[in-house]
Amino acid sequence: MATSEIHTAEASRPGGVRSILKNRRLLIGVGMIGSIALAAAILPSFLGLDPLAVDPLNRLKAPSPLHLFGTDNLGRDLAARMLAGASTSLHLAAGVTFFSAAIGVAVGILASFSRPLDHILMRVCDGLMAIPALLLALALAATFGPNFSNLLIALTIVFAPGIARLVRGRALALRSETFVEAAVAMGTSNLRIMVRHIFPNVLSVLAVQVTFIFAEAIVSEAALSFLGAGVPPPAPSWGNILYDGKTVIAKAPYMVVFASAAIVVTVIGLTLISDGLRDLVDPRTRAFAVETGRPRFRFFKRRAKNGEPI
Amino acid sequence: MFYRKHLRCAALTAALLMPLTFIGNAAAEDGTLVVAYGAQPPSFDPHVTTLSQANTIARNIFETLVTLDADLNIQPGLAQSWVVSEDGRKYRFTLRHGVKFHDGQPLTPNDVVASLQRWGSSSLPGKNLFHEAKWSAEGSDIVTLDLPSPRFDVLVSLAPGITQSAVIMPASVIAAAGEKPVTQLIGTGPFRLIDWQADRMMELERYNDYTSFGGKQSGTAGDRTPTYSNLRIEFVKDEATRSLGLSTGEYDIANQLPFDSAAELQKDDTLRVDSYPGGMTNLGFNYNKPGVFEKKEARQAVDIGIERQAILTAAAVDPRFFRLNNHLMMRYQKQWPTDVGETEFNPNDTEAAKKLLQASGYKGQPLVLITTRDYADMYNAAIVLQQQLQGLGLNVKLESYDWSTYVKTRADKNAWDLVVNGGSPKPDPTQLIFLKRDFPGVPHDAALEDMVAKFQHADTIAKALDLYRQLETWNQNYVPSVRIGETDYVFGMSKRVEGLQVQDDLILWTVHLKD
Amino acid sequence: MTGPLTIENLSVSFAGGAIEAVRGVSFELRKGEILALVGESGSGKSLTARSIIKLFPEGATVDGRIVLTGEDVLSVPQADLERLRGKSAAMVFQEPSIALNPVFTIGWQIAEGLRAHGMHDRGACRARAIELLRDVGIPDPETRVDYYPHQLSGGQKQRVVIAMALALRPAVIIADEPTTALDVTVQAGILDLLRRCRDELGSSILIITHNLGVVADLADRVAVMYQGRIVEEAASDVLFASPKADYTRRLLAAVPRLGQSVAKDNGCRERGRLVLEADNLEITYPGRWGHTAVPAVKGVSFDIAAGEVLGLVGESGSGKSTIGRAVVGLSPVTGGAMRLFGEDLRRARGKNLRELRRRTGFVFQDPASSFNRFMTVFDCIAEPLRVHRAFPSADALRRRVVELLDQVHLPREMATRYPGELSGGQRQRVGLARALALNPAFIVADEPTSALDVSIQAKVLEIFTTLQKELGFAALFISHDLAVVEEISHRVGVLRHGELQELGSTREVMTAPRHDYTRLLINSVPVPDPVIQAEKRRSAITSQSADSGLV
Amino acid sequence: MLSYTLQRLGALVPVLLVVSLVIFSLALLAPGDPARIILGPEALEVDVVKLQDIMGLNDPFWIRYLRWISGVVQGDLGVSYFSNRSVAAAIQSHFIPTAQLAVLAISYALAISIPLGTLAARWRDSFFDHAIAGFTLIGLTFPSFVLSLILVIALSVWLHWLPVAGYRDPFGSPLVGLRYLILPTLSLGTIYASVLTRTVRASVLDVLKSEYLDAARSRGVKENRLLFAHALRNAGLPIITMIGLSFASLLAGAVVTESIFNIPGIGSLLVTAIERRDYPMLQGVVLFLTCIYLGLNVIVDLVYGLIDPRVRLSGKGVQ
Repeated sequence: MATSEIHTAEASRPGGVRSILKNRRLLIGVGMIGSIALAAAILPSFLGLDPLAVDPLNRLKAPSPLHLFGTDNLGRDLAARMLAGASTSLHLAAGVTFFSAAIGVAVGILASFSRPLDHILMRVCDGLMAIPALLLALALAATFGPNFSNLLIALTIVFAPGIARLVRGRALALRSETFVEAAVAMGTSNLRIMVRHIFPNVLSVLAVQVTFIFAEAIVSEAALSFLGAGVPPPAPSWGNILYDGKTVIAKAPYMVVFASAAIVVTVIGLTLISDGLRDLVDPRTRAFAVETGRPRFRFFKRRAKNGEPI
Repeated sequence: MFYRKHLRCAALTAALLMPLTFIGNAAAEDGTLVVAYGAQPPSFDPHVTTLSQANTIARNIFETLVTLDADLNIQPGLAQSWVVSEDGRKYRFTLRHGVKFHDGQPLTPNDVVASLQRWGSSSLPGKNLFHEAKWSAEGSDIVTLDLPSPRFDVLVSLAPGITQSAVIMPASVIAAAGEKPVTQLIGTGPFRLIDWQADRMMELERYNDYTSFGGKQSGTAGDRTPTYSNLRIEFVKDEATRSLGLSTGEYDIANQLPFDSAAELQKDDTLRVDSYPGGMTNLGFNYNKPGVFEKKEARQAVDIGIERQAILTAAAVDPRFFRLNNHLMMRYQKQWPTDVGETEFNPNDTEAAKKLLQASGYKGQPLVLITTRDYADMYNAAIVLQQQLQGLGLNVKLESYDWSTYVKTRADKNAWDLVVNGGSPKPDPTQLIFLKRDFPGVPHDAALEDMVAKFQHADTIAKALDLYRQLETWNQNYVPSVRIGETDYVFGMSKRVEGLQVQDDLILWTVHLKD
Repeated sequence: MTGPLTIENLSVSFAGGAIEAVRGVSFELRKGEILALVGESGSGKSLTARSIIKLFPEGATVDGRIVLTGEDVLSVPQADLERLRGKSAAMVFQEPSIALNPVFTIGWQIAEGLRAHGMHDRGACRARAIELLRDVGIPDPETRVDYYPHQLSGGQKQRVVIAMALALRPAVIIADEPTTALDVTVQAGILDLLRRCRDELGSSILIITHNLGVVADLADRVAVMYQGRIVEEAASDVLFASPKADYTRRLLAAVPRLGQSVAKDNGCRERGRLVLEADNLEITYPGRWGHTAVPAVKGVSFDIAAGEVLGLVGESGSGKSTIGRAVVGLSPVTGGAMRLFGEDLRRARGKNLRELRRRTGFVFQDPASSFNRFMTVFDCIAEPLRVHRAFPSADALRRRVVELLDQVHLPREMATRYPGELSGGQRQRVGLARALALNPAFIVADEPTSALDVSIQAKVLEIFTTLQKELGFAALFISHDLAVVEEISHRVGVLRHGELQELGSTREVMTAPRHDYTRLLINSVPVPDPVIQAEKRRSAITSQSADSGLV
Repeated sequence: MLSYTLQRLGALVPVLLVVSLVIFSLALLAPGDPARIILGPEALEVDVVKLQDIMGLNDPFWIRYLRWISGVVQGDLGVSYFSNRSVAAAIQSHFIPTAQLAVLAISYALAISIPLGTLAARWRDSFFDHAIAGFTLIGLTFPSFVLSLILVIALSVWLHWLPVAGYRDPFGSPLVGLRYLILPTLSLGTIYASVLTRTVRASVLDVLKSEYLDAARSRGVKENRLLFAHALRNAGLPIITMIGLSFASLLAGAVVTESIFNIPGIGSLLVTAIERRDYPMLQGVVLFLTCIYLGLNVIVDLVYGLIDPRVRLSGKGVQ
């Protein structure tokens, strides 16, 4: 950046700090996910919880002061497993999201710049998307063997084509936008156009999509666990806690309840983030959202002073 | 108002659908026994597959020359009678008259010869005993067997076992299959297959031309004619669904229920829950891969260091469903003596174990314990074992695979160090899979091979028992694998089901349906 | 007698009163009268018009009284409101392509309004729809009644929208910028149609527009709105002759008037080195997937000398923008030749092309979309300098950007802002600064002022002219507005359907057009003077009524 | 329109080729093989190798691929390694339950989501809207097998209204067949209803901003008619896309649901094929599912044409 004289006020940037702070949903969502992540990072070592320590003679004990969330089918402390599972699931989801976004963006933008390349890449994407996601992940997990990084690779392969298609669509639209034409007209190189003009502008669609993928990755891992191809045990994940809880649902329903609740809360948090991001990047919704503040709670749609739906 | 119309439509549909829910559960059809099993075995050819369930389901369709009664004595089967030569090397079976296969063909000695030759060349027990045997047909109802050397357990081997029974199929079916597994299930048994929807269900019907073995029903012996007309075997992969279906009356019998649901189901007084011996749980070492377990001290350390009760609780939940057993054979196989060493061996001496481990020179090299999630009891045992071994100072990493990958990995010499093996019961100790020289990871010990070779030529039970004692002693000294215990299979049935007997698995033709 | 519509003290505000869009507006529309509500964007004129049938955007708070044929619109119940809409007052929207539902036939949409007011017989509805289409001058209405909106041209769509408004013979027709989205030649027809509505049906018309030419052509009375208030209200001839309010005076002064610009002397000046030569230029867009290729420009020849401004005029689809874009390689040259600084554009590749682009500036039509909204104004202007590594040091770069901001009369603080935070005029000045950053010898300006209000347009044009004189760059100035072109260019080319109709010095073309089409174009532009306009109309009706296709 | 359809279908060929290669390589890379599975847990390595040879599993990759693909081109998908069933026959018999379930689930989902989504859009930010948002969120996030188990325990185990699991052909005995399909329909449909409700709400909201609605309103058209006749049809494109995607994924077999309710559908066929390394079955089913997915895409495009005359009359797809 050029000089300090000119660059002083940064706050009013689109999606700048101030508008983030005004965005309640985004804040609540980030708060929810943040506290789960923080708890997962700090609590186990702080409380000395071991998610792997088995005690089969004390299996399926209901929640008690000793075991806040009870114990699982091998007598492991469920609270410890939930927290460690949070770390696994969030890591996995974050990894999947990051890599599929990175690959998707790279492929999508590249495809928008060359017709032959576009054809090849999009046929591959179509092919990968045509195979049902869960089954593709299952086949990949079976092929590469179920460990964390292979699961990461498998889910990335599942999600990246969707992002690539989305980004390509947006990038193609952007390529005919005036500001990109302006860049072309001033002799900007393709690489610079991709990096400096296209990339920042696809971020807005990407931001919303990645939160979906983050959520989807968590739920997919649970479903894969159900089919025996999730995060390989004994390392805990929310998915395999659910799987273990399924057989003992009558005897120890709390296992399923806690794990489902964790997933639901996380996904709700992510949805809030996603909605918040959408508000943040979509100028149409931004215009009024900031000034009018929070709408009051009404059963039916609020009406204008004179009874007209607004 | 358009949207009100929508709501009205939805309400109407709901109202129309409601009656569907009140029809009542008509699953319990008259004269049909509905049995829920787990996933369908990949093949029902007992000559080929080593899967026990394939064998025990198939015995509703296929029959053997001889049978075992409830006390495990040999009784006639398709062979009405037999004569053994003085030297014990020649057997002469007389086939029962009037027996017909389900396709209407009469049973001939040729069918028996074709079947038993095939069984002798492809199944494990067959190859074990009969690889040099000669089968031949004589006339219309005689089959003879020539053995190179006498054996004490020829007839037991020909009787129904838990795996790879010597079943008789039509020679034509065998010819059609070639060397591949047979896919046409045509036998002489009490039930005839009338509809088979792969991986979903088998509909069997009482075979009307069935020729009874006569005598009182006992074990797999005696009169097997079913009292009910139809048997439907449903393959229900999800174990929770199996137990839920049993409790709602969808199934009359559900086999291999989750251990955890047993207690719950028992509370329901319209149901009965029981179990039968399933298999043994061992911790196997990989002798094909150089490493710390070449040292006997390391193996002994594991043997005395682990706590078996916890492992078995993790595997089978309730003490009713598991037993400690340090012997080679299952506890219910009473013919094999248990007087060598303790049965309930479980010293759990961590200190001694650690010392032994030190003596073995173990320096914390990483070790891999492989398991599969497809067998929950093995898997749970593996998790507890991994923790316990870790506690002894062994750096063990658990790797869990799907079944296909697991068997493939197990066959790979260098991929693992430890494995939790579930061994199925065998008629004699040399057939035990964890002593089989060719099985992945099994030790190649001269003493063992000598004993096995001698066992091959044991012509009397006394000699066999003597060899068994030697084998037990060797086993407890050498610690080729760590014996942990045996677990059961749990099954449940509705009160409608009476008279169900068990031998290796449920004997479904023994059931009387009460209405 | 009171008119069909009276508005008393209307106020509309948003965000709980924080934003006051309309402040205490009162006026009356008399029977059979055409009242024009004039103002620039943001003056609240459209909101006022929409209030009449109670179409508010979300979050509006409304106060005041609107009496429409004797009923207070703001307080009647919903059912009465639905009855009033369409029957008492009907609306003609600005953009006909978005005011028509794309998935229904136009006949269905006309009939929809009839059904809403109790006409349920299908046959009768259809007959009425056909009749209405014929009335508004849609040829072959029996067939077109089953057309979907996208099958009609822009002018026809607006006629359909008017037909819908006429369906129930409303007392009041509200026309919200009815001709803004249309070409001048089409605009004239629509204005005539509106006048006929009043003359033949006796409807009162409230027309909302920013175009003073349209006002002069159509309106009996004019109300001028500024910042939510009516600043002046007068009979049309009075207002144009002697505007009272300051704002009205400024507005009238800013309007470029055809034929009144100072004549340029460059027309016969000695022409220097040629900057751009187009020789029998052809531009054809390749057809996709078996669709036939579309020729956009056919055999056009012209040239531009150093320091000269060539104006290209034409209506939408005439190919004028395509030519401009071809100069920087945004459109492909498929036939003939185009030489920029003597270099053939069909052969220019890589380094050469980059060099040509370095020496050429481009000003785009829509200032809102021609900037990357993630870049500050500083970065936007500095971008060409960075791309061509024109200034090695950050300091020199900064100084150049500041200099450019000064040249386009923008305060230096603007540098830290984002384009989205600037007004349209400011943004277009940033666009000019960006185009000038590398001191180009040639500038292509593609409709640079058509998205701007007149007063802002005047300012931007003034800056452009000044800079052009100062820096002496040659320019290709593309516009649909004859008055603007006349004001700024030395020479003018008239394009129609991709062909160059006429090329000559501005004075020649504007005062003595040789070509019929040029004459039609010049005649169609409504002059912001009611007297001249009335005169023009009289002569036009007598000479052209037969072939105008309106009746 | 016809040439457009043919064009679209022609473009599918390379996609199918990609899929066939991907899935074939995946199948072959996966450790384990059918011979081991057939022989069971206690098989010896010698027997495994023998059976592998007999089954032709030790041939090189390209030979096997060419052998398979040439069969496919001739319309022969091969025979399962585990039963004598031809792959085509297996697909046919397993596809019927899946298709029935898919149709029921999507109908149920549509019956719920269209009115709810539209009304939520209309009463934006009201309590009703928030309640719908909450419902859809739970539907989206709740792991499907948890929902299924809850339904089973509530409706079957406690209330004894419906059978726990299983499948009976509804064409054989409609009432019994439908009874078996109700629970899976409810648990699947609820999840898809959540997705669809959100889509309907979002796209209707988008359309509600359109000027032509104001234009129709200005002609005195009633609000409900605006909502359900004008807005819904214009909101159709994204909704149809989502319905197409949902239906495609339903037809691909809801693996988890099929497994819990023991429905012999295409999903369980495929999972079993993966578990057993039944290559001909696996490849055949994936190829079939790919065709279904791509076919549905084409159908969705054609439906666009029915809804939107711009697509129909210009013969171009809407991106």
